[in-house]
Amino acid sequence: ASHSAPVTGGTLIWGHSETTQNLDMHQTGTASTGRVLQNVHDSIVTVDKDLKVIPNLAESFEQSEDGLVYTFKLRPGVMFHNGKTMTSADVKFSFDRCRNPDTGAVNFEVFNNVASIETPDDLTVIITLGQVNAPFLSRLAENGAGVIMPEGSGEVQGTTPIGCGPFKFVRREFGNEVELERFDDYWGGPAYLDKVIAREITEPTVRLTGLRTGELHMINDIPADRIAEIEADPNLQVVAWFPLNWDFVNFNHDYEPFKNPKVREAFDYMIDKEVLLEGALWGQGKTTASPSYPTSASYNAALTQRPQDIEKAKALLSEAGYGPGDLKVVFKATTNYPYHIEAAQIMLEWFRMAGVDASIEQLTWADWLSQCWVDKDFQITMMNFFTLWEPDFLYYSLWNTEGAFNYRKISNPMVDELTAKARVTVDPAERAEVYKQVQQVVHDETLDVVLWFRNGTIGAQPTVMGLDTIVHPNGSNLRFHKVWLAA
Amino acid sequence: MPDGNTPLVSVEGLRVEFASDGGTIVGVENVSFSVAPGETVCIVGESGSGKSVTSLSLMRLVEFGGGTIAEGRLRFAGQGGEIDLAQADPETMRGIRGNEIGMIFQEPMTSLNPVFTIERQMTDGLRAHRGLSGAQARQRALELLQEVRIPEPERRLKQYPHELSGGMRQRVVIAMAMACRPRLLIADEPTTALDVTIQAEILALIDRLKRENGMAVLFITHDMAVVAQMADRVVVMYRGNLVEEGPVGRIFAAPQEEYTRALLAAVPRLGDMRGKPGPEPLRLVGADAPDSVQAAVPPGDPEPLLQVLHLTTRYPVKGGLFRRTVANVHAVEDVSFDIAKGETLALVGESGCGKSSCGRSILRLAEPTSGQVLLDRTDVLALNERDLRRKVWRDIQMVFQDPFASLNPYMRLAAQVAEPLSNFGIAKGSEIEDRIAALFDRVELPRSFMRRFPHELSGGQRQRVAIARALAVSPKLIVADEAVSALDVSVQAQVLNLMMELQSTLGISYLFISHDMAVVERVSHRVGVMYLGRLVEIGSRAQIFENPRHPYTHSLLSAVPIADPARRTVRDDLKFRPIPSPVFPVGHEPAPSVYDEVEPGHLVLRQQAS
Amino acid sequence: MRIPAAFRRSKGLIGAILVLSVFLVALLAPVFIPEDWATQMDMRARLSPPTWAHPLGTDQLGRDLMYRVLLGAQTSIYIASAAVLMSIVIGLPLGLISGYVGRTTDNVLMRLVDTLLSFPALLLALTISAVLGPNLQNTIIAIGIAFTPFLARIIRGEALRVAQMPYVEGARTAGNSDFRIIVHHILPNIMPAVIVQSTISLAFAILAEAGLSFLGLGTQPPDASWGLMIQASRDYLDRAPWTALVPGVAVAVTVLGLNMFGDALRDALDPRAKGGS
Amino acid sequence: MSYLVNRLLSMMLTLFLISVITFTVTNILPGDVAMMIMGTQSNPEALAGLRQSLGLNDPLIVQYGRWIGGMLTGDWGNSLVFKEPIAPLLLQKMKASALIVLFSMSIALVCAVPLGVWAAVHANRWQDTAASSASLVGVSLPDFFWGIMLILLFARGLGWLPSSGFIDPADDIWGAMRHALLPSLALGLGLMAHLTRMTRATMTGILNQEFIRVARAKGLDEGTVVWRYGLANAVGPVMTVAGLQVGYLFGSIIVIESLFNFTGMGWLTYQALLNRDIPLIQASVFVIAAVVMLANLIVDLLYVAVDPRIRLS
Ligand SMILES: Nc1ncnc2c1ncn2[C@@H]1O[C@H](COP(=O)(O)OP(=O)(O)OP(=O)(O)O)[C@@H](O)[C@H]1O
Ligand SMILES: Nc1ncnc2c1ncn2[C@@H]1O[C@H](COP(=O)(O)OP(=O)(O)OP(=O)(O)O)[C@@H](O)[C@H]1O
Ligand SMILES: [Mg+2]
Ligand SMILES: [Mg+2]
Repeated sequence: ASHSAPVTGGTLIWGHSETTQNLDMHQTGTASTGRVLQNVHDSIVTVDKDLKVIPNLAESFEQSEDGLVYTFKLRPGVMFHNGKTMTSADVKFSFDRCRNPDTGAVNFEVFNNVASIETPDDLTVIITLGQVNAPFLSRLAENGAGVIMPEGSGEVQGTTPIGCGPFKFVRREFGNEVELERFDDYWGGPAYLDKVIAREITEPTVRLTGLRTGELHMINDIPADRIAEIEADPNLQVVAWFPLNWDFVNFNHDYEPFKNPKVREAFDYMIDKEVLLEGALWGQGKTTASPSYPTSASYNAALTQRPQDIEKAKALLSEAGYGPGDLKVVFKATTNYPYHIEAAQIMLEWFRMAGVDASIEQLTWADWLSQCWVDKDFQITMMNFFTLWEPDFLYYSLWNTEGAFNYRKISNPMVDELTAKARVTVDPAERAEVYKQVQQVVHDETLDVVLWFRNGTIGAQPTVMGLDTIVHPNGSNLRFHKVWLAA
Repeated sequence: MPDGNTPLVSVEGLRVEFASDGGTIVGVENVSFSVAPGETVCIVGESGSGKSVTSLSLMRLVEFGGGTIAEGRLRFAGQGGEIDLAQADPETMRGIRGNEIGMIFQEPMTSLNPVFTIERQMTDGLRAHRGLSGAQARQRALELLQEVRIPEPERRLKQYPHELSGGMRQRVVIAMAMACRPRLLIADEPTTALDVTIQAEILALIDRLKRENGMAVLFITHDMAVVAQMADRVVVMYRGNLVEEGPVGRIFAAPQEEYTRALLAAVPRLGDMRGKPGPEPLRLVGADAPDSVQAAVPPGDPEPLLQVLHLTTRYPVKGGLFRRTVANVHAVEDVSFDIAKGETLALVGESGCGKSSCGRSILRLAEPTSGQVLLDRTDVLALNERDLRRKVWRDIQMVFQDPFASLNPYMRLAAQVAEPLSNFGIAKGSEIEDRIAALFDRVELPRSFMRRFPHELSGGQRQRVAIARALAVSPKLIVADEAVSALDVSVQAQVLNLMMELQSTLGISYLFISHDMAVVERVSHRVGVMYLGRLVEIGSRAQIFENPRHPYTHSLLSAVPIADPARRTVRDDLKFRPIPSPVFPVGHEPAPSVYDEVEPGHLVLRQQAS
Repeated sequence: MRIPAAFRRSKGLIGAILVLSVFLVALLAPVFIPEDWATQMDMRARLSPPTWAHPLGTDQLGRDLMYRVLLGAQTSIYIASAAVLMSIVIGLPLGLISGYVGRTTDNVLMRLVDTLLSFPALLLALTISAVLGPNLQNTIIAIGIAFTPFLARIIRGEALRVAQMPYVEGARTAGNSDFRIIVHHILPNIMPAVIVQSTISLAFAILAEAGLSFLGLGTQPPDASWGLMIQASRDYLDRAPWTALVPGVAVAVTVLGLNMFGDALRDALDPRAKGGS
Repeated sequence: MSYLVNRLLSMMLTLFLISVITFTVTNILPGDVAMMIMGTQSNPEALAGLRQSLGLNDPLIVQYGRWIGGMLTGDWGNSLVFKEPIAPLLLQKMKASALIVLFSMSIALVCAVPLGVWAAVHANRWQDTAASSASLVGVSLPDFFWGIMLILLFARGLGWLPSSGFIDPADDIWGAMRHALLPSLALGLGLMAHLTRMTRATMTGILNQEFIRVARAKGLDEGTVVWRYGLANAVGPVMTVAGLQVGYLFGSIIVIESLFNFTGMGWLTYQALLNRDIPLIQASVFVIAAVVMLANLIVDLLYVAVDPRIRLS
């Protein structure tokens, strides 16, 4: 029935897989919160299917030759939920808010190089950088930094967010549900749904039961082992996309055995990536040696993963001076991602086959963050990252010695040099080449073992229409603007 | 109405069985007797002889305890003609229970439902059987309470059981049983748990009600003295069987059966010791030569073994958040006495008067508040824990009332008797074994018992072990706190004889604590009477029993039932007199005890003005 | 040796047999079954229903549930026993001293115990487990500490009761030191209560371990423990109910056995029950 | 009256101890609140600044003083992760939990007491064995197991009841009941099993007492004897056990609420623990302990009301 004309009205009940946290889009870092709030907010720019930065709240934008000055022409007549019309003052307010360390904005460093923000008229914003920062514009298309809030609304954003998105925030019952209501004055035309209620149901079985019993119109994140079953169910529809996120296995480069590249390589040889994907995610994904967004220019398609070869792994280990049973490692995996636990268990078997005495420690998300991320106290772990489709964000933060996400204590001079170089390389094609080289180094030195891209899934009642528009090109956000319910 | 000659109830060939894991247990077997209208029949016998089972069978209440009436007929001449209670259906039985047959039980403390008011408990039977309205039932309940002479009956109706004393509760229970004017009243040990004075009141009450209402009474007891006071006819039971039946006069004067004779012989009778110089063992049927046991050496040593001077013991009553003392129980108040070597001093008095506290204070198991205890001139109260153990507990030992609780159930008997031997360094190694064997011989227990655990012994045997343990340290004084109260009369007699024999051979002194005047008369040289923590009178046995001076001693003695049907003392309407509370506020200092010496060695507390 | 009457009755007997067999399995399974049989995976036979190859079926990673449940017995029983043992080791002296010494010591200790009792046991275990980190040893400590106040309370009550028995006074006058009295006279007499309470605690500890595992704080995978198996099964319950039923039945059988055994033990150890009915 | 005052005073003391224990334990929890707030996308300077502003660098005793002072003056602070004032948050969640706690307790009492009495009346016969066995099976499986089974049966299989979520009774009482029923049943099953056993044990003891025999000897019918005379005495002990179970319940709701996405105290506490939301952990653990204690106080007071023996002493 997807060819019939959209109908206005109805309340869509969405079984959301995670709990929303701080509702201030500048402050919150979690993809789960963004997934809901991106319906309330809009960014100054966004990306299209090919991850090209395109206009959004800014009708157009320009970049000076030297890459230091950015000029945004704002879309006229954009209304905020509080009834005010968006002007350049709101944009300046939003950007200044992010820049201010007191705000605690997660994308604070996007504005590191910003020297000034000027508003010559109501619809023009000029940002001048102190030094070249090639990824600046695309970073504004990220979930947090580019969000424009009405001037002076900083105080209330955490509890009652106000934006200019297609839906107004009505209320949140903490941990239970978030209610959104159509904003009739949306600049892109009003949405179809009267309301969206996001019920936060973290237990997969319960979420699925809710969908089956009709309590929920749709759910995101169908348990991987059920996708085939739901797809076969004529009473339900499935939307799957690729990728939702990517996963990799991490070594602590400060842990004596892992200082030796041979040992890291040996561990890579122990892992059969295909079997692991099948085992942990029931095949819902695709193995990859490169973490770059698969459709992006910087994706290094020439890289191939090492095949499983236990004998070779043993040989490498003994070359490094570790006979069978000599090496003892603890694998810290977080229960926040149950499939990490499954993956760890499978890998553990292979590690043991290769003569490594391995064990698992399950950590809650908080513990994982504090032990692995902050204290860097681990030997092996595993993590996934969501929408790091912007290569600077991805490679500099993760693999540069100074990178904000370098929790593995990696310090590779080649990577450092390449990632620094990419920042000041303005030509996109040239930049992409540099990042491909970074991937090569990461692979050759086995700095980490990149595993796969994981699929995103939505399951829905047949009455939910317009699902082809629901997934944002960034792979993480869900947009309800064009979604409607058949009577 | 049946005439006087047809029995009201006749039990014919009753046999009751209990199903258990180990097979069928026979509660009673082949029991036959009858009760005529207006007659009191006493069933007497030792513990476990089947008295309760017989009475419960008549009410068909054995079934609720897992028993079944296997054989026999229970013919009851009810209002609707004669029926066999053994065959009656539950509906009929419900109509008879509480209506035509009333029943009183042993424990006044647990016979009443603690969470219901007296009124509710008294009226529900009336409403069930007589269909009375609430107000009518209440009126009747009030009459009944007046009939059993409870003071302030209106107030009682509103009260809860725990607000009444034991005696009052038992009166309520009787009033309840009498509610529908039953033709048969079954009383199963109605006074066993009560003090003698209260017992006398209750017995008098039952007797009066019986006479006034022309009711038949089936009275169950193990106390021969009570039987002598109450019975028209007596049924003697032994191990589930009926041994003998007959009019009370004949049973006491000329018992036919060996068992009845033994039972009677074992019962100390108040007044038997009149004119005798010292304690004398009981003559047990079958036991040889009781006379060979010499009467104990009369006290001759001028220096007393134990001197107690102005002993006062108070227990704090704690309350409040910080558990401060809010009041004191004056358990022992300015008590002085002494005990000579080889002498038995008995302490008598009613429950709660401070007998045990006195005994325990002497051993410092309870810490005295003030006073002096001199043991061979050593000041016991000044000793520290170590010396206490070395000096006092070597010389004074204690034997407790409850034979089930006075031995550690998880320790072999030999080990328990051995403890003092090794602790006090009296014997070592193999010597201990020999000493224990000798002690077991001494208390006439087979040596094979040494390896046993307490639960494998009977109550009397356990008490012997407790005595053996006390004897192990060769003490000079044994404090026997109700040491024989829990035992059956025949066993009691054996243990008493043993104690007296040990005294005569070893020269041990006893502080003999008891509430049983007949036993006290039998065993003691001197007697102290306690009331409300004070010693109200002390003197030689003859002085106290033959010439009591204190009013309390008088009433105590007159309340004691005498095991002689020829001397019935049950009197109508004894005065109800509750014992005042020994709890006083902090800081209350009672006046010191002042005594008048009415004859040499006979001291009587001077009555205080209040 | 005579079998106490309580165990001749069917319930006690069944309980004893159940408990015995579970402990035997816990003890012997690791001897006869290689440990890695419980972690061996078969990606082609995931969530397989019972078959000849896997008599009790497999879990989501194709591991044989029979081996997992048999080898898991060891972990579950070990955690539960060690935790209960720990609570006894702490709670027993605490309760004994509190009950026997009384006065201020008692007051202070019991206030503390009362306070600990106000925290729901699972919450306490959860918090402790979160503080110490999730591993076998810490799980034991967490459950052990959570159970201690209960035990201390019960032991204190018993000690208080026993300390007032005449035989304890008899033991004092027989010249025993306080220590000897506690060890030889009070302890044996409160042991029945302790043992009975322990069997019940054991049952609760098994359930507590399952509860902690449910929240990711108990046993660590890939080790098998019943609680962990139940927790792992929660996502597959509707399509593969055997993944929950197998460990569920194991827990139920054990807890059932322990409870029945405990009841029978109570009867068997009660001195009053000796002899008569 | 002074009894009540005493109980309240000693409750204050215990509450103080609880606060100290809660505070100490939560402060040795590993994990960094600031880290939790910022998530993965954080930088060290911002973290340090946040720590400073949260007062996490002050000495413990100062932090405790600040905390307890705030608790006493009604300022319970803000949840670090949820960015909401704690007091209203807790109040709201406590209401949700109260619903299932009361509901499950009622279900348990209504089923367990008659069953237990019935078993006691038929002690050692098949009825007793049946009731005891059934209740044993109830306690033999963890409550989340029952929870999942109930979801599968009533939500998935029969479709009678919703599988998850919480609805405020103030908004929709019928919906609230429907949503609370399954979690309450899951909680109630374990409780029920326990209460049945307790009731049976207490009643067996009572039915063997003399006053029961006296009641029978009065000719009262068996129903009155058991259900009036007997049960009136069992009310106190059974209530005490039910009171103690409130503590147990507040442990269980952590698991059950998480399972049913029933967002009450248990769920909140678990979230707080997972997220190292220290102020929230402190407040919720403290509140739970206080509620458990209060529940027991109420039970004690009710006991006083039903048992005249205590009423007057
Ligand atoms: N419910 C029961 N189950 C099994 N055996 C019982 C039961 N009640 C009584 N008996 C047995 O029946 C016998 C007679 O008991 P009964 O209670 O009649 O004795 P009694 O003469 O009243 O003793 P006491 O003076 O101690 O009250 C005893 O051997 C006892 O063990
Ligand atoms: N440990 C104690 N704490 C507080 N009060 C006590 C204690 N022991 C006894 N009492 C009280 O002291 C008083 C005297 O008690 P005691 O046991 O000495 O009396 P008794 O004459 O031995 O009575 P019975 O014949 O009942 O054994 C009673 O009122 C009793 O309640
Ligand atoms: Mg009897
Ligand atoms: Mg006494």
